[in-house]
This record gives sequence, structure tokens and C-alpha cells, in this order.
Amino acid sequence: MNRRDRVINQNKVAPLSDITRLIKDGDTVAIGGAWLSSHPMAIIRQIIRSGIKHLYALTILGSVDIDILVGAGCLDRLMFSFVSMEAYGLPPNFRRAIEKEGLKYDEITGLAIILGFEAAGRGVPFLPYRGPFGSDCVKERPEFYKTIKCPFTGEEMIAVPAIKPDVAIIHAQRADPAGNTQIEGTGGSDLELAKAADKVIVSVEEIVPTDVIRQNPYKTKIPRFYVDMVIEAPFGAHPTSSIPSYVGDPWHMMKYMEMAASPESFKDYLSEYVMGSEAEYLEKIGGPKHLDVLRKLAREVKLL
Amino acid sequence: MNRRDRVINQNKVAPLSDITRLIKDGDTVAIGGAWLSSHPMAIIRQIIRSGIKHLYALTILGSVDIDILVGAGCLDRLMFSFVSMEAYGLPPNFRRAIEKEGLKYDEITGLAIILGFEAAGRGVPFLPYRGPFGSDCVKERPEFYKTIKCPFTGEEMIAVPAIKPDVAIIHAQRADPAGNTQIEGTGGSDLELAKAADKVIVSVEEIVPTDVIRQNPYKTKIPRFYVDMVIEAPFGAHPTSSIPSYVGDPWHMMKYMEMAASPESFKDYLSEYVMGSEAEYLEKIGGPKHLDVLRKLAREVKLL
Amino acid sequence: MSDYAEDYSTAELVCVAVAREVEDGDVLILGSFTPLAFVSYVLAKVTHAPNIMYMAYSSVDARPFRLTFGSYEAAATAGGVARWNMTECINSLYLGIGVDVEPISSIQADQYGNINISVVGDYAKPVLRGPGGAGAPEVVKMHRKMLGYFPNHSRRTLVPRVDFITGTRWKISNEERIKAGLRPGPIKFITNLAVLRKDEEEKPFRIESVHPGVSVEDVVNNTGFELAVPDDVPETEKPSKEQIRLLREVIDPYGMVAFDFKSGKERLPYLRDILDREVKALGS
Amino acid sequence: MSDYAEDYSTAELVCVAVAREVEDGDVLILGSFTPLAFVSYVLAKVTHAPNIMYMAYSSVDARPFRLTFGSYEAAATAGGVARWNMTECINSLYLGIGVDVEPISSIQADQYGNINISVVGDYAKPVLRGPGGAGAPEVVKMHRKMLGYFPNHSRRTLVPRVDFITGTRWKISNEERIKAGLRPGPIKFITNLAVLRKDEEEKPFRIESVHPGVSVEDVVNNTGFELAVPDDVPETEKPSKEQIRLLREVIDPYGMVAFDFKSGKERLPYLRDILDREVKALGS
Repeated sequence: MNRRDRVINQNKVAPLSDITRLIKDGDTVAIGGAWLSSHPMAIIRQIIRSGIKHLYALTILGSVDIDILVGAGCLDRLMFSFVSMEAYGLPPNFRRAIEKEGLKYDEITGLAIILGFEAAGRGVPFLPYRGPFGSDCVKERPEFYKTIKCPFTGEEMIAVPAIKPDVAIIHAQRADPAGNTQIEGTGGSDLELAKAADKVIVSVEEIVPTDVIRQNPYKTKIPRFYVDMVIEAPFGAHPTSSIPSYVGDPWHMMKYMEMAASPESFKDYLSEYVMGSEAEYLEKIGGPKHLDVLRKLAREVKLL
Repeated sequence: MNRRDRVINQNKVAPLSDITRLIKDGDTVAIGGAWLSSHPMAIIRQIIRSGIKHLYALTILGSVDIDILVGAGCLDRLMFSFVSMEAYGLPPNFRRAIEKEGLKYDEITGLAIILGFEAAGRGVPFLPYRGPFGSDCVKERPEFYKTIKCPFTGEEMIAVPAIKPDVAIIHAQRADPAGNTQIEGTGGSDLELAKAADKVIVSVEEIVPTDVIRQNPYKTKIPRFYVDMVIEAPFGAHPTSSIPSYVGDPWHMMKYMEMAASPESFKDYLSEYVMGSEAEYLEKIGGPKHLDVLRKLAREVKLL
Repeated sequence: MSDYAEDYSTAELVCVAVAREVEDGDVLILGSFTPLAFVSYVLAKVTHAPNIMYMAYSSVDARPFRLTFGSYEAAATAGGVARWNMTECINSLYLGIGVDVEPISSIQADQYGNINISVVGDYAKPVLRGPGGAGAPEVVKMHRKMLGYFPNHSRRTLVPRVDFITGTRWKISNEERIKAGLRPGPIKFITNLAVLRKDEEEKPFRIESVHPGVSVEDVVNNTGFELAVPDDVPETEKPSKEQIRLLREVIDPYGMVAFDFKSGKERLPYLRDILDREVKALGS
Repeated sequence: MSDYAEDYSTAELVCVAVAREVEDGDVLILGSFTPLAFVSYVLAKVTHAPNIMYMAYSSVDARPFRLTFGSYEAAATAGGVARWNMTECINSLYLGIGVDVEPISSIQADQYGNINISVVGDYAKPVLRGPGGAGAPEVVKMHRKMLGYFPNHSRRTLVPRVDFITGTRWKISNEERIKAGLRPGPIKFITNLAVLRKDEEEKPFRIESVHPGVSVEDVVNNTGFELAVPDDVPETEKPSKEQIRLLREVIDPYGMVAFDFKSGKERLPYLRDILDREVKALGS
């Protein structure tokens, strides 16, 4: 994306269906969020709906975001340090694709991926650190880990290369139309993804006027000059969480695990939940009453 | 400072005079703030009052903080990228000491110093970047800049070494007794100083209960595990600014420039303003009425 | 009268054993859904280690909180004094000041201190593709103590040589660790049967203690690698009555800590039951 | 009738010339006390470049503000959409996405595009110890355009070879810049007399324009290095009436922009007068 256009354009609001303007078949797509938190699930469902294929998906700590993309056949390749459904078990489509269907993947250690994104954002071709010495991950992907000697102390360090995705997709609490994005809950390394990527799509719980952003500038984690498109998608992280607005949806996660257990029932999952609109999705998962429970669970916490 | 003690100690509040517990003759001291903003001036005056000498002071963008320490004879050596009184001219003691008295110094380029602090805080012995190619600063201090080749792209980069001060001194808006420190205005690279230093002293406009900190966690820039001592010092950045509480004091800066113009009148400056207590200092610079003007100037701004 | 509880589950015993590994002043991280670690940290914080600092998701220095299934992340976040994203967290904590302990669960672990969270079988064509190590490959070597926990101590889990080294302690003896710029500290595996410990490259894991009711033979027979067995193996310290009360009444009233010790099949129904109770407690 | 103002100061002319170098969509940084740069950016933003982004101190994407002497930093900070400290700022802007222009004032500049903000005379025993370059040694090569401004165009300032290279453009021609991974763009020096420009390593600076009322000879005679003089040297575009109105009535009613053009002796009295008026405007 042209950097100047990003700065000039103060109204980046678009409908979800517009993601096809920025995500193309074959792109490298970095996915925000971490664990079962803050994944850009509405955008991911839209990728599936739009029939975008042959993607190289990059995740640090993925979960249902990755599993659903794998299951829908959108990926040609995957970079990850971790893909887990956490309490719900191992990710069924991810396992099947690797164990049975030979999905190509790069298992890169967690800190290395993050440093790779960070390097891109700060304009350096590599960053050094005390890397995963002794891990077989290094043997499997030697092109990603190079030994480098500190020119001051002589210490052996590991260098990792800058990672530059075509697109980063991120879900956050709120943004203004220009793309100034506030994150309140679990943020993963979303800022570094945004800095590293050529194009950045942010979906948010709500779009607000810039004055609202200025009221608490300390919450603004991704300024507008990293953002190309802003999409209003309430519950756009569902079934993952968007703290403090709502918790992850354990009921839907259980339903997902059940339906992802076989390729056949996963097809049913896609047609029932994904192939309609987001509005239909929110109805199908339980509608307003259910969403209220998820909101309530996020509020009623007990500190000791 | 023992890292474990830092985490265990939840009450680090001390009187200003206690800085001698942490700053010793001969120490390397990194000074927070930048330009004419947020310098830890109360701590600096206390260093002079306490007769601490032979320091190696490190600043990124220094001003009156450095000039006063130089003039009071506290420094054996200085690292800086910039020392300027900005609108008020060149720093008189700094100039005299270098032009006439042969003060030893390391003029290190601005980004290099910051990356050096950052390296220390993130546990690497160096960080690479596209450094000051062609600058004579590199020729003067070749031990600080080493050429390093990116192992992925072959590009020539500059590596700078981790900088690890004995002590960092910082002024901020507020902290709780455990040291969780909030910065609202101009922050310099205070966080990186705190991460890099062995011991960290923070002075603040006000000490508040931890619950106040939790009300807006987004403002908390230096968490308690980097802090060893918390000092309540209202107007502790004076004559520099602490936005949004008060602006820098132009009247006092002009007085300072006048009295720092010669070594003799600077002695008078020190005895009149510095050698008494901070309470006396605040009276001498103009008392409550004057301080109100500085507060008011910080509030009554005109946005267009 | 003893202060030790008589009525406790294996999960509670292991949880308390992990909590005992936490020392006041430790710096810790909570991330993935690991109820046992969450509960252990909170238990430590409300008892013997009130000043520990834990990162919980993006929340710095989170307050102790009641563990629930629906809202644990919200609770962890609500009490923080600052927000750091994952990048700040790795650079400042993992790579910077260093994390003290972090209980890690893995598919396999071996006699060298290697862990495997990646694959069972051949890497190119695995029998089981696991979740991957997240940051473990980098950080287990950096933790002051390496702490593995295994709800199911068996020859399938504790193997002579892992199929794939996802992460490793790298340097084990205090001498080697200090030489490599790492903080000294042992490897400990806390399992449903015993506590195993390794302090030297060249010496095997030894049994540090066996849990009440478990025999040394059980431990040896269920371990896939050689163990050093001291002449007199102590019994793992039981949970105190107060610890059990805190777990059940204050920190973990829904019994989340038992989750890891359930079989795969039992897990979802177990969670569903907790959820039902949790939603009921919300009121309407 | 012309839209150009007839009544303007040299300071205002230079300020407007700098503002004209700002293009919409630029990313800019305000830091040190440089009223001319502040006013130029704000003028650009409220006229032809409404969507520029400037960092002002720790404030990201600050709103345009009225420049005053007492409260410029507070004003710059008050309107920001985010806070970044200097480290975030250098890594993300200077080294990351890149800054477009940043007017830099220096003690000396030379025909090679080198600037000296460090020392006059010998480095070890200088006649004048200057403030140092801050980040200039690293960033002048990275800016899209290098912009020097000189309130006092003279042979003492524009010298054949600077005494000390604090910073340098490093690569000058667009070809060399692109090869080195830098964005293409010229070097421009905007002075109280003229605009000078350099586009090639091997070719001298040329006079791009002379200010109204200044002769080409004045420029050549006051420059310490060779200049290319085109056959037909255009006049620097004058400020428009609207630009002058905005400067005087809205952005800079106290005339801060003239500060750099005052002699050393005039400066403090000038500031004192501004302060008096500013405090009076505060009311009691």
C-alpha cells in the first residue's frame, strides 16, 4: 500500500466485503491476536466467504483462526509457533491437514516470529537475540536462523530475518475512520504485525470519532499511518475474546470442536455458520441474549 | 540492585536525601527527560547538594540538567548526543568545560545512544541499524560503532553496544509506593533508561495509591520491577517542564543563563538556588503564585 | 493436630507443589490456558509470595483473581497496573529481566531435559502433530528453574529421547549455566506421581520426592529413562489445610485445577458443568 | 489583484517556503524548540496539507495548535491521538516508515551536503562547542528531502568543507539513494537570501530561487562554495495574503517565527516580550 495514501486517507471505513480489495489469492497474511483472544474472526470468515485461496498464513499463537482457514482450504502454507484450541483440545483441521494431507508449514519458534515482525517495522533486515539453541526447530528451518557474533562481546547470538507480510489482519476495540486503533485487552503482537505488513486491515467493535480517541490517547496502540482499512464488526473476534468487551465463547468452541471432528461435519459448520453474513452468524451462535452472557462474563470478574 | 528485592519491596518511598543510598561517587548515571522537558531536576540538585562527584553522566538530549551538573563540578565524563538550552542559547557551563577545561566526553549520535539503552533492556549485547554512515562521530568513537553484515541480505549495518548505567534518574507524573510509574507528557526514552540501569530512582509529582494507577493502566510506562526508589518531588522537573502539569519556566531559564554566564556568578546561582532545600528552591523561584502561572500555561493551550 | 490436609486430590497436590516452587519476588507469566499454573501462582501470591509479579495476557502485575472458566482472561486483565503487548513482554521479561519459573506441559520429555510439543513420530509425516512450542524453545533455557508438569506420568511421556526437540534446557549444571550467562537453577518435573529433579548434564534425573501413597517402584516403572533413587526418598509435602481451603473456597471454587488431570473424553463435559454453574452464579 | 502579500518579513517568507516543502501525506517530527519548523508544519496542515502526521514531543499525530512561547509543548501534546516515547518514535518513524522532511539548522553546512552541529575548530580543542547533532547524523540521510534552513546566509555558515561532519546526506543522487535503500529526494537549503538545491554527487548546489529583493550576486558572494547559477534564476514565491493572515492572526500571533532571525543579543528580550503578552492574555 502506498504509504502516502495511508496518511492522506482519513476515511478508511469499508464494509467487510471490501477486504478483497486488499487481500488477494496467494498473499502472505499475518493474523493478529493470540491464544483464544482477539483474533480477527469476522475478517477470517469473510476470507472464506470471498473464496480467497492459496494464502500463506502467519500466526504467532494461533487457534480457531488458523484451524478454520485450514479447514476451509484457504491456505497453501502456514507459519506458526503454536496452534492450539487450548482447553478444547488440539485443532482438528490443522492436525488432519498436516498428518494426512501434507500441508506445508514452517514451525518457527515464538520469539523468532515476533522479532521478525519487529525487525520489519523498525527498518532492519534482522534482529539478534539469544535464540533457541539446541532446538530441532532450527534444524528444520535453518534459513530462518543464522548464527551471528556480537562484534563487542564475541557472544554467539541468533539472527532472525525481517518478516514482511503482504497483509496484516487485526481485531481491536475501537478505531476512528482514519484508523487510529485502540486495544484494551489482550493484544498479541498486533502492533508489530501492523508495522511489518504492506497492507493493514483492522476490524473493530466500534468506529468512533477521533475526539473519542483523543480522550484517552494512552490506549491508542496502532496509529492511523499503519492502517489501510477500518471495518466495524461488533463481536468480530467471536468465538475468541475481545477483553474487556466480551469473553471467548466456550459454547461455540465446543460446537466448533464437535463439527470440526470430521471433514464432512466441518463442511456443515462452514455452510451453517460461515457462508451467510456476519449478522446471520451472530444470530446462529445464539443471538443478542447469548452475546449478553459473553459481555456479562467479561464484566463480572472476582479479584481477590 | 538485586532484582528480587525490587520485586519484593512494595514501599520504595524515600526522602530526596536518600539518593546517596543508590548514587555513589564515580557512578555512571543516565538522566531522563529530553530537550527542556521532564528532566529529574530535583534529584540533580540533590546530587549537587550531597556532594556526589566523579560521575559519568549519560544523556540523550540534555539541557539544563547537564549544564548544572557540569557547572557544579560533579562530572568526570559525559556522554551525549545533544546538549542545548534551546531558545536560551548554548549551555554556558558545558561550553566552558569543553572549550577551556578539557572535560572528557563521548559525543554519540542520538539514535545510537537510545539503541544502546534498548539493547541492555532487552538482553542483547548489541542492536543493528542503518547507522550514521559518513559521520565524523563514528571516527571519534570507533569503539562504539561496529560494522556488521546482515546474514540474510548481506547489507552493511552498524551495531551499537548495550549501555548499562549504574543508575538511572527519572522524573514522572505519578507513581505508587511500589514504583509503578505513569508518564503523560514528554517521555524521552525514560523507559529504556530504567530497563538498562542497575538501579532506578524515580521522582514524581505525586505518590498515589496503586488503585489510582490501576484506574488508567495505559498510562503506566515503567512498572515497579524496574524501580528501586520513589521520591515525591512536586515541581521536581523545574525549570524544565512536566506536561501536562506545568510548562518549563522561561523566567527562571533566563535567570539561569544570566548567572551561568561566568563561573563566579554560577557559584552564586548554586548557593542561592541549589544549596538550600527543595522547599526553599520553590520559594526562591517565585513561590506558589509563580508556580500557578506555570500550571496555567500548561492548561490554557489553543488548538486550531 | 497436623496442619496438613488429609482430603485432597492429586491435582490439588500437584498445584500446591507448583505453588511451592514460586518464591516471593519471582517474575512470572501467564498466557495459554493452563489452569494449574494460574491457580498455583494465585495461591502463592495470596499465601507465601505476596509480592510476585505476573504478566497475565497483556496485563502487567495482575491482581490475584478467582479462576473461572468463562472469565479468567477478563479477570486477569482487570487488575493490571499496565498493559504490555506480547512484543514488549518478550523483550522486557523473557529476554530482559528474565522469568523465574513457568510450568510447561509437553507431549514428551526426556532424560536430557529436552521437551517435545511438536510431533510424535517423523517430523515430515507425524503420527501426531502437536501444537508447537510457542516461546518455549527460547525461554526454557532462560528460566531460573525449568518446571515441567505432567498429569500423566508414564513411559509414553517421559521417554529416553524425545522424537523432536522443541525446546531444551541447553545448559544444566549451575557452572555451565553461569558460563553461558544464564541464571543457575535446576530442572524439575512435577508429575501425578512424584517430583523429579536434574542438576547436572552427566547425572540422571533423581527422585526428589514421591507423592503420598505412591511407591518408588511405581515411579521407576512408569519412567522411560533411568532415575537416580536416593536411599531415602522423602514424601512430597502434602497441601496444608489452609491451602486446600483457599483453593476450594476462594481461588478455584469450580475446581478448574483438576482440568489437566481429566482424560480427553472427560474434559469437555467437565468444562460444561463448570460453565453451567458459572452462568447460574451470574444471575439473570 | 495579486493574492500575494506585499508586507511580510524575511522570517515569514522563509517559514512559508518551508511550509511549501511539506506535501500532504508527509510524516514529520517536531522536537527541539524550532518555532520556524513548528509554524511551517502547522501552516501547511491548516492550508494545503491537512492530512500530514506530525509527532510533537511524545504526542502522535498532534492537532494544529497556536504557537506560544510558554505553552507550545503543552499545546503540541494536548491534541495527540497516542503517546510514543522517543524510542518508539525513532524505531517506528525514523528507522521504520521514514520521515519526509525535517528542517535542520546547523552551525556550518558545505557543498557536499555535510552539516556540522558539533564544533568550530579542532574537535579536541574547539573554538566553539556546539550542541551536537541529536539524531541528525543518522536521519538526514533517511529523510525524503534534506532541508537545511539558515537565517544568516554567509560564508561563515555555508563553507567549502565543514570543520566536523556531524551528519551527512551520504547518498545524494536519486540513483545512489535508491541503490542504498533510501528514498529519492534532493537537498535544499532555505536561507534568508535564497533557496539552494543539490541533486547530484558531482554537481554543485544550484540556486533554485532568490528571495524578492535579493540579487544573485548577493547569494554568490555570501556563499563559501561554488554555486551553479542558471541563466534565469526565478524569484522565490512570495507568501500569499492568506498565509500571512493565518500566521499573524491564527497560528503565530506572537511572532515566534522571527526568533531564529534575531541576533543572539536580541533573542532573550524578544522572548521576554512575548512572555509578557502571553501571561497577560492568560488573565489572572
